[in-house]
Amino acid sequence: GGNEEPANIGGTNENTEAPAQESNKKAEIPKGMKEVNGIVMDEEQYLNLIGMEPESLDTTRSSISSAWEAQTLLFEGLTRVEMTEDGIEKIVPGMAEKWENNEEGTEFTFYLRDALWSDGKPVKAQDFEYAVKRLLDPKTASPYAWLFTPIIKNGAAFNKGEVSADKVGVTAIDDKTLKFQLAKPVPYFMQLSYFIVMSPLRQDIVEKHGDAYGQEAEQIVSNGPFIIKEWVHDNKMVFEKNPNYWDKDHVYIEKMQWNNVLEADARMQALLKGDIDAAIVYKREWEDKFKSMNDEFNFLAKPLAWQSWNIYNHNDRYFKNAKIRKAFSVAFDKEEFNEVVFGGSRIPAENYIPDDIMIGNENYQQKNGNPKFVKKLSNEITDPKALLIEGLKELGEDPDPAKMDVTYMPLGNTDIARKTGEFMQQSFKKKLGVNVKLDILQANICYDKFDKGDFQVFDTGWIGDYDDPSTFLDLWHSTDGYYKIGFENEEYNNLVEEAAKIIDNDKRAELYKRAEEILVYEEAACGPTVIGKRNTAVRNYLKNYEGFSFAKRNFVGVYTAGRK
Amino acid sequence: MKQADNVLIQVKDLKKYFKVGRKAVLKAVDGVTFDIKKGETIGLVGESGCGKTTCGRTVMGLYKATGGEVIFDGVNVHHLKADEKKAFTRKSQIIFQDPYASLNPRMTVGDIVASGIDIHKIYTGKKRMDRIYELLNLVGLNKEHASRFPHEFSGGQRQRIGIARALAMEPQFIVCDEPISALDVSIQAQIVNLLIKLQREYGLTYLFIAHDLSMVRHISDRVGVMYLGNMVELTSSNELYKNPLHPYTSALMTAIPIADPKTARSINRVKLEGEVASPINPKPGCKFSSRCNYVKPECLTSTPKLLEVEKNHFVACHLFNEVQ
Amino acid sequence: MTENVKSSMELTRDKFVIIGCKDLDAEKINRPSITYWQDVWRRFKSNKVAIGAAVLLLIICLLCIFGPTISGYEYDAMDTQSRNISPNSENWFGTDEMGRDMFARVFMGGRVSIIIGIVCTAVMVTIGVLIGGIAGYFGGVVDDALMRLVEIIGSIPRLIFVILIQIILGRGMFQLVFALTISAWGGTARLVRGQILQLKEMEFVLAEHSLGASPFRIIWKHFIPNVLGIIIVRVTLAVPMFIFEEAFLSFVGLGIQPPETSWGALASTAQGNLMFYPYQLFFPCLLISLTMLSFNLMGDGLNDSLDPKLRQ
Amino acid sequence: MEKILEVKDLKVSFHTYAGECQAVRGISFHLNKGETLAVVGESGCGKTVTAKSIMKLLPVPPSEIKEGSEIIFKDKNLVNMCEKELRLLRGSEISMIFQDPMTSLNPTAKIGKQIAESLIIHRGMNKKDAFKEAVKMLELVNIPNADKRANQYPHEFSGGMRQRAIIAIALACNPSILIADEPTTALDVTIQAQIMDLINELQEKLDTAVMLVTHDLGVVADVADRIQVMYAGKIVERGTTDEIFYNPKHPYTWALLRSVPKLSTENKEELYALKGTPPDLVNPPIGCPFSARCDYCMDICKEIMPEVTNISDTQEVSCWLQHPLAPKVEIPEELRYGGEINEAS
Amino acid sequence: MTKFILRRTAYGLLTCLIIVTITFFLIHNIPGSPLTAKMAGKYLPQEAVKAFEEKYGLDKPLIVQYGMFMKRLVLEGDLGDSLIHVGRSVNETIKEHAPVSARIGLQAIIIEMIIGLTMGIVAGFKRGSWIDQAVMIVVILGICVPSFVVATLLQYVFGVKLSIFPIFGWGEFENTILPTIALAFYGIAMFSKYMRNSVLGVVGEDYILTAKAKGVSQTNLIIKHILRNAILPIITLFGPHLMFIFAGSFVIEKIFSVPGLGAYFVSSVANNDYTMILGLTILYSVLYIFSLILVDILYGIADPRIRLTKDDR
Ligand SMILES: Nc1ncnc2c1ncn2[C@@H]1O[C@H](COP(=O)(O)OP(=O)(O)OP(=O)(O)O)[C@@H](O)[C@H]1O
Ligand SMILES: Nc1ncnc2c1ncn2[C@@H]1O[C@H](COP(=O)(O)OP(=O)(O)OP(=O)(O)O)[C@@H](O)[C@H]1O
Ligand SMILES: [Mg+2]
Ligand SMILES: [Mg+2]
Repeated sequence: GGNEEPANIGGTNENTEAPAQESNKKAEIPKGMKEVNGIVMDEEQYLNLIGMEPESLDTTRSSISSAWEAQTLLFEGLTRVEMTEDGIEKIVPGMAEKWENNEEGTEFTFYLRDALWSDGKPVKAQDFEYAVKRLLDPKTASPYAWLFTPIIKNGAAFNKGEVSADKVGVTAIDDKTLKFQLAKPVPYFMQLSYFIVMSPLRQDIVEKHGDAYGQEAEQIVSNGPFIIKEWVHDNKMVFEKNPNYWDKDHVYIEKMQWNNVLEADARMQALLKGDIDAAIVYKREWEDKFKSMNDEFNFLAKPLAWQSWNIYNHNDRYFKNAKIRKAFSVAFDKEEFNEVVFGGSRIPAENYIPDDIMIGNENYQQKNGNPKFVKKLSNEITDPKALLIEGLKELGEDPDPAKMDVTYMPLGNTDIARKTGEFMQQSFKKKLGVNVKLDILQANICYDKFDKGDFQVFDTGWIGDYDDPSTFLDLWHSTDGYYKIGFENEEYNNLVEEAAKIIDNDKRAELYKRAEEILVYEEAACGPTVIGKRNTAVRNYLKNYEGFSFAKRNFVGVYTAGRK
Repeated sequence: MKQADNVLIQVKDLKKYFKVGRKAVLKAVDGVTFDIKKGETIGLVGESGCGKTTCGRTVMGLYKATGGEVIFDGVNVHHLKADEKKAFTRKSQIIFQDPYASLNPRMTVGDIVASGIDIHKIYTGKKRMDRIYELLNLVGLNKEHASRFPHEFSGGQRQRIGIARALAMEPQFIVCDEPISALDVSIQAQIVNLLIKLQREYGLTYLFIAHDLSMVRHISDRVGVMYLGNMVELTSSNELYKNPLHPYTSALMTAIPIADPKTARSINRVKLEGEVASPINPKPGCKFSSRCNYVKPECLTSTPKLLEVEKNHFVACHLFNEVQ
Repeated sequence: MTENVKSSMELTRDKFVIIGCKDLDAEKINRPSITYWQDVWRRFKSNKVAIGAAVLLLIICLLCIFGPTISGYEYDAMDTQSRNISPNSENWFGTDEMGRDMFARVFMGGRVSIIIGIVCTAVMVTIGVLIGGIAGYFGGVVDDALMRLVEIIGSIPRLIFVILIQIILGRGMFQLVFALTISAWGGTARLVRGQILQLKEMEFVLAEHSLGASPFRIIWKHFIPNVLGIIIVRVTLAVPMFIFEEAFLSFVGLGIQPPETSWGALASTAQGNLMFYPYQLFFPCLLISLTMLSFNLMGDGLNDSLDPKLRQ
Repeated sequence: MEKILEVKDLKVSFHTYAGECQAVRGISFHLNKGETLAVVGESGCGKTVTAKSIMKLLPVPPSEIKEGSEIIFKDKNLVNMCEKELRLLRGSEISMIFQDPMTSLNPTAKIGKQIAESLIIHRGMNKKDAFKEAVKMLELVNIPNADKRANQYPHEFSGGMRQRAIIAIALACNPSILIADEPTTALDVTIQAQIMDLINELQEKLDTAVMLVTHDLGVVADVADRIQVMYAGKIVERGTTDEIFYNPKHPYTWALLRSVPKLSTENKEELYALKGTPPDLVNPPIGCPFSARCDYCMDICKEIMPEVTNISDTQEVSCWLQHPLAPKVEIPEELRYGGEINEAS
Repeated sequence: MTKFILRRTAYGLLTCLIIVTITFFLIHNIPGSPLTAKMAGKYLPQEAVKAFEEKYGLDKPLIVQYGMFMKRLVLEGDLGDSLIHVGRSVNETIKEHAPVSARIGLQAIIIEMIIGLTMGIVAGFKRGSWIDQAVMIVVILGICVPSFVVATLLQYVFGVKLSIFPIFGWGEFENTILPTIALAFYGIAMFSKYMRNSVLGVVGEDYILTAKAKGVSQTNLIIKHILRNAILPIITLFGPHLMFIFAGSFVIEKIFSVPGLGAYFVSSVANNDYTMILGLTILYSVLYIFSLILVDILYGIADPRIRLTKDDR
C-alpha cells in the first residue's frame, strides 16, 4: 500500500500558489528558463534518476516494488492518493471521475473520465474489467491474485477454475462505467482501487504479445503521465511525457532516464557528482554528508508501511512460552539496533502497526491514541533475564540461561542480515546470558526453513500491501492467516474476523487495537524491531519531488528550476 | 635367415614411419631385417638422418613400430605387458645419442646414474652409493660429480653419465647410440675398452651406432650400413672394410678421415654427387640411385633386396643381383 | 701458459726423477654427496629473503595466536558507544561498525584464514597434481575421462554444490574445505597435465622408460620436480583466493559463522564502509597482503632453490 | 699474418656448491685471419667454456670471467663490452656452432625460421628472402628435401641433421670468426667431409678464422693449420699441425695420439687409454694438472706449474720434461715415425 | 586435426548433456522455490502456488519435467522462460546480456595478456632487478586486494574525483574502460606471476644461447624465443579464464552497473530460477568445454612436440 509523508508538500494542485506571485515578474525570467502554468522553470525539463530493473511491466504479473515504480509512471488506475493541506492522504479521482458504493460496502461503481491511451485509443471500462479478470485468471498465475480472490465476488471460484469469467464480480456496464461486486463487505476496498495491479490493460495489446508481454518497451501502451521510450534491460529506462495523458498540462518533465545503478555507493557518488538528480540514501554517513550540503541538496525522510520483527517459532521447546518470548522481545535496545545495523536510517519500532498506516481517512495509531505496545512492554520489563528464568522454570527446563541454545536466523546473507544477526547474538548474550548461534543462509532457503517451521527465531517482517491495519493483522489469524508458526489465540482470531466483517472504521480501529495488544504486548507473538523509512537526497533544483510512491501520479507537477 | 639358437635379437622387416605434415609420411626405417647373436656387437653406420637412431629406439621398444617385429629372447618387444616390459628393461639398455636432452635437469648425476638401480631395487643405501661411485669411475668421472647436476658438465662428461646409467643395470644388451662421439680420443679408448671388457666378461651384446668408422670396425663383429631407412650392406667388420660392395659403403670408406696430416692432405676422396633422396614420401627404386655412379635402369624402379652375395655378406644393390 | 713459475731456486735435480703415476685414485670427496631434495633444502635455507619471509609469516601466525589476547578486547564484544573509531592508542586498528576492536578481530580472523588458505591449498594441490599427473602421463582414454570429469565439475555452478553440501553435510570446517576445493582442483589438474604433456615428450623421460620406470616413479621423480615451479605459483595464488572464497562461502551459509570471523569476511564487511572507514578494510587487506608477500617470497626462494641452474 | 682475435690470460670460474670450479685457468692464444685453429683436449678441460667466453654467452651467475682476462677483437676488449655492442658482433662477426645440437635449437621454432633469423638481423633481408636463403643454407649443409625440412621442428630431425642446422645458422652470415664446437660429432664421414669442405670454402672466400674444437684427430689432421692442446683448463701444448702430429712434446699429447685406433689394431684389442681421471677443477692441483696421470711424472710436477717452453716459433709446450734438469724422454714408440700413424688405406 | 576436433566436439556434447542432467536433478534439491523468491516472504495462497506451478510444469514429476526440458532444448533450442523474470525467455536474456559480459571480458583479456605477460616476461628476464621486485609488489596487490576494492577505488578516482569516466551506465566505449581495468587487475597479476615463472625456466635453456649467439635483439629474443616456449601454462590458464571472464564478474558488474550476465549467475541459484540456472549452466559449460578444446589445440601449436593423438609411443 502507499503512504504519504505528512511533512511533504505533495500533490499537483498546490503548485499553482507560489508561482502566481512570480508571474508578475514575467519580464525577469532568466535566460534558459521558461514559464509554464505560472511556474518559472528550466527551459529543458529532464531528469536522471535511479531505477531498478523491473521484473516486468505487466501490471498484473509483477510483485516487486521495482516493477511497480516504473509501472506507476505508465499506468493510472481508477483513483489515486493526494495529500490534503492538513497532511492527510486522500483518495482523489484518477481514471474514474467519480464513484459510488452501496451501503453494505459490497458494490462499487466507477464512472470513468474521457481519457486516451498513448496510442490514441480511449480508455474504456472494459480495459479495467479485462485487467481484473486477467489478474484472477489461474492461467495468468499472478502472484497478487490472492489479494483479490477473497474480495471480489466469485473471484476465488474463478481462480480455482470452478466458474467461468463472466461470473466474476467485475463488469463494464458500458464504455465508461465499471461495476465491482464484492464477496463480502471490504472496508478497505477503496485503498485497493489505486493499487497498481488494478490498472487498466489493453486486451488487444496483451494478447498480441502473449506471455512475453511486459518485457520490452515497444510493447507498452500506457495511460499514465509517461510513456516508455527505451528499455535496455539491466541498464536503463527512458521515459517521455505522454502527450495523450489527460492531465498532461501538469506534467512538466519532458524526458526522464532511470538508470539501473546497482551499487549503493555508486549511486551516492553519482548523486554527488551530479549524474543523477535524486537518490535514496542508505547510510548514516551519507545522510550526514548530504545534510551538510544543504545548499545543494534537500533531504527527505519518509516512513514506509514496512515493519520488521523477530518472529518466534511457537512450536519450539522454548518459544512456546510467552515469558521467554517477552524476554527476547525486550532483550535488545531498538534504538541501538537502528543505529548499529541501519545507521539510524530506520525508525525504532514502538507499535506493531507502522505509524502512518491509515484507517479510512484517519491515521490509525493517532486514532487509537498511540498506545505504543511495543515500547510499553520494554518499559515494563526491566530484567528480561529474570523473566527468561521464570519462563524456563515454567517449562521445567534448566533455569540457567547459559545452558540455553538459541538459533537466530537473520533474513538472508546480506550485510544487513549479518549485522542484524550479530547484533541480536550479542544482545541476547549480554542481556539474557543465552548462547546464540546464527543461521546465515540465502533468503530463499531462510523462507523455506521458515515455511517448514525449521527455525527458532527468524528475522522477518512485512510490507503492507494496502493502507489498512488489516494488511498487518490478518497475518496472525491462526487458520486464515499467513503465519503458521503455532501462534493460536482465540480472542485474537475473533477480533480479526469481526473487524473484517464491518466497515465502520471506528469500531474496527478499536478491535485492531485490542488485537495489537494481544499480539505484541500480552503474547509477544513477535518482537518488532524497526520500521522502514526512506531517506532521499534530492538536488535543490528539483522541485516537488517526493520519490516514488505507487499510489500517486508520480512526477506530475515535478520540475527543475535552476539546474546548472 | 634362420639362425642358430644363440640369436638374441631378431629384427624382422622393421618399419617406423613418422607422420610429418598433412599427407607426408617420413619413412625413417623402412623394412630392416637383421639379427644379433648373443655376445656379438653389430655396428650400425650410415649417413646422418638415415634412421639409425630410430632403428635403435624401435628395437628397444621405445618407439612403436609401424610394421615388422623385434624378437628379443623369443618374445616380441612390442607386445609386452607391464611387468614383462620391466623385466625386459633389466636386460636391455640404451645409451642415448643426445646426452644432455636425455638427462633430467633436476636430478643429481648420482640419482640419474642410479635410476635403474632404484627402479629395479638392485641396491640400496651404502651399496647403492658405492655402485654409483664405481660406475662414475668406470666412465672416467669422479665421485665428486655424483652430487652435481647435468648442466654443470661438459658435453663429453654428460655423455659418460648416460653410459654409466645404462651400465648400471648390468644388462645383456645395449643399444649404444653414438656413445663416444662427444668424447676425446683418450676417453673414447677408455670407454671402448670398457665395453669390450664387459662383453668379454659378461657376454654382453651391443648394437653400436656410430660415425667413427675406425671405432666401429674396432669394436664390431659385424657392421650394417644403412641408407635412408634401408639396410644396404651387412657383413663382418673386417670384410666390410676390406671389401665394401655397395657403392655407398665404398664412398663411406674413402671418406674416413685419417689422423695424419700428410696422408690426409694427399688423399683424394670419392665425393658423392647428386641430389640426396628424401625419406619423406620416398620414390620407389633404390634410394641411393640419385647419387650412385653405377646406376642402372632398374635401380630407378625397383628397390633392391638385401641378399647374401658372398658368404655372410649381405648387400642390397642391383649390381650384385646377377652375382647370385 | 701464462702462469709464471716461481723462482727457479727451488728446482733441484732430485725433483726431476720420473716417478710415474702411482696414486691414481688420489681423489677424495670434498663434500658429502647429496640428493636433489637435500640440495633444494640447503639452498632454500641459505636464501636470506626466503628466510626473512618465513620469519614474517611466523610473526603473523604468532600474532594470530596471541594477538586477540594482547589487544585487551574480546574480539566479539560489541560496544555501541564506540563504533567506527579510527585507529588510536586504545584500539590499535580502530573499531568496526559494531564497536568491536579491529585488532582483536583481525588476528582472530587470521586463524581461520591462514588455516583455510593452507589446508584448502594443500588439498587442492594434492588432488590436482594427482589427477593432472595421471591424465597427462597416461593420456588417451584416462586423460579423456579425467578431463571430462574436470569439465563436469567445473561447469556445474558452484553455488549449487555449496547449498547441497550445506543441506546434506551441515556446516563446519570440513564442509567448508570440501566446498572450497570441490571444483578448485580442476585448474591445477589441467595445469599439471599441460606441463606433463610437454615434459612427456622430453628425451629424459624416454630414457626413464628405457629403464623400465613405473608411471609413479616417472611422475614423482621427473614430472613433479619439473612442474613444482608452477605448482608453487599456483599455491601462492590459491592461498589468497581461498581466503576470499571462504568469506563468500561463509556468507552463503557454509563454514564459520559470526561472531567468528576471517580476513575475507572482514574485508567483505568493510566493503560498504570503504568510503568512510577505509581502515576497516585496510588492516585485513594488509594482513592478507603481508601473508601473501611472505608466501610469495618463500615461493620464489623455493623456486630458485628448485632450479639447479641457479645453484651456487 | 694478421691476428684477428687475441685472448689474454682468460680465466673463467663457475661458482658452484662444491666451490669455485676453475674451468679455464688463464689461457692465452690468438687467432689469425683465415687460419684454422684446432683445439683438442680432454673432455671437460674447458674447450666449450673458452669458446662461449669469447662470445660472452656464459650465464652469469654462476659463471664469472675473472678480472684481468682480455679478449681482444678488432682492438676492443669483448670482456668489457656491453650487451648491445656484443649483439652487433654476435652472429655477424663472430658466430658459433654449439656442441649440443638438440638443446641448442629452439624446440618450438621451425628450422627454417631459426636459420632465417640471423639473416634478417644481420643481412637485413625480409622474411621471405631470408627463408629462401635458409632453405639454400640447408641444401648447402646437405639436407635433402630442404624446402620441406625447413618447415619442420628440431625434434623431427635426426641428431646429425640438427647439427647441420646449427651449422647452417652459424654460417648464414659469413662471419669473420667461426667458433665451431665439435661441429661434426654427429655426422657421418661423408657429410662430415662435405661440411669441412664448406667451412674451408668459406674460409678461402672470406678469410674467416676458424676455431675448431673437436675430438676427431682425423678432422684435425685434415683441416687444421695450428693445434692447441688443452688439459684441465690450461693449454699444455701448441703448434702447427705437423709439429703436433709429428713432434709432440707433451705427455698428454702423446697419450691423445696414442689413443687413436689404428686400422692395424686388432678387432677388439685393448686400445691405449689414459688411466685415471682428470683433476677436479674445484681443487686444481698446484703443479702440473696432468701430473697425476703422467707416466713421466716427477716430484716437481706435483709442486710447481711448468714453464712454457718454446720449441720453435710456433710450437710451445708447458712441461717440466723440457727443463734442462729433466731426464731426456723419448716420444713413445708408436708416435715416433710420425708419417706412419695409419696404414695407407 | 579435424578428426581430433570432431571427436572432442562429440565428447563435448556428451559432457554437456551429463552436466545438464546432473545440474537439473541437483537444483531441484535446493530448498526454496522460485515463488518464495519472487514473493520475498509474502503471503501466497495454495491456489496461487498451484497456478504458478502448473503454468511452468513444476507440478509434474521431475523426470517428466526433465523430459520436457530436454525435448524443448533439443528440438527447438529453447531454454524456456525464466521463472523469475515474467515473460522473459532465457535465450533472450543470454542473447542480450552475454555480449555485454563478453565485451568487457575480451577487453580485459587483451589487457591482461598485454600487460600481464609483458610484466611477467620482464620480471623473469630481469630476475632480481628492481623491475622484478616492482612486478612482485603489483602481483601481490593484484591478488590480495579484492576486486571490489579495486573497482570502487577506480570508480572513485577516475569517476568521481577526476571525472574522466562515467560512474555508471552502459553503451559507450568509455563505459567499458573502468570495468575492464578492474576486471583485468587480477588477471594481470595472475598471468604475470605464471609468466615470470615459466620465463625463468626458459631463459636458462641452451637455445636461448643460440639465439643470443645469432645476435638477436632482446625484444626479439623475448618474442620469438622465450614467449612461445614459456607460454604453455598461460595457455592452460587462458582457457578457463576466458570462460570465467565471459560469464561476467558479478562484483564488478554490480559496482559499475554493467548489464552483464554476472548478476544472473548469482541470482538464478539464489532464486531457484531453474530454467535460468540450466540455461546459464549450458552456456557456461559450452564455453568451458570449447575453451578447453581450444587449449588442447593451442598446446599442439605452441609446442609442436605435444601430440594430440597418440601414435608413436
Ligand atoms: N654451468 C657450470 N657449472 C659448473 N661447472 C661447469 C659448468 N659448465 C661447465 N662446467 C665445468 O667446466 C669444465 C669445462 O667444461 P667445458 O664444457 O668447457 O668442457 P669441454 O672441454 O667442452 O668438454 P667436452 O669435450 O666434453 O665438451 C668441466 O669440468 C665442467 O664440469
Ligand atoms: N619424432 C620424429 N618425427 C618426425 N620425424 C622424425 C622423428 N624422429 C626422427 N625423424 C626423422 O627420421 C629420420 C631418421 O632419423 P634418425 O634420428 O633415426 O637418424 P639417424 O640415423 O640417427 O641420424 P643421425 O646420425 O644424424 O643421428 C630423419 O629423417 C628424421 O628427420
Ligand atoms: Mg641418430
Ligand atoms: Mg664441450
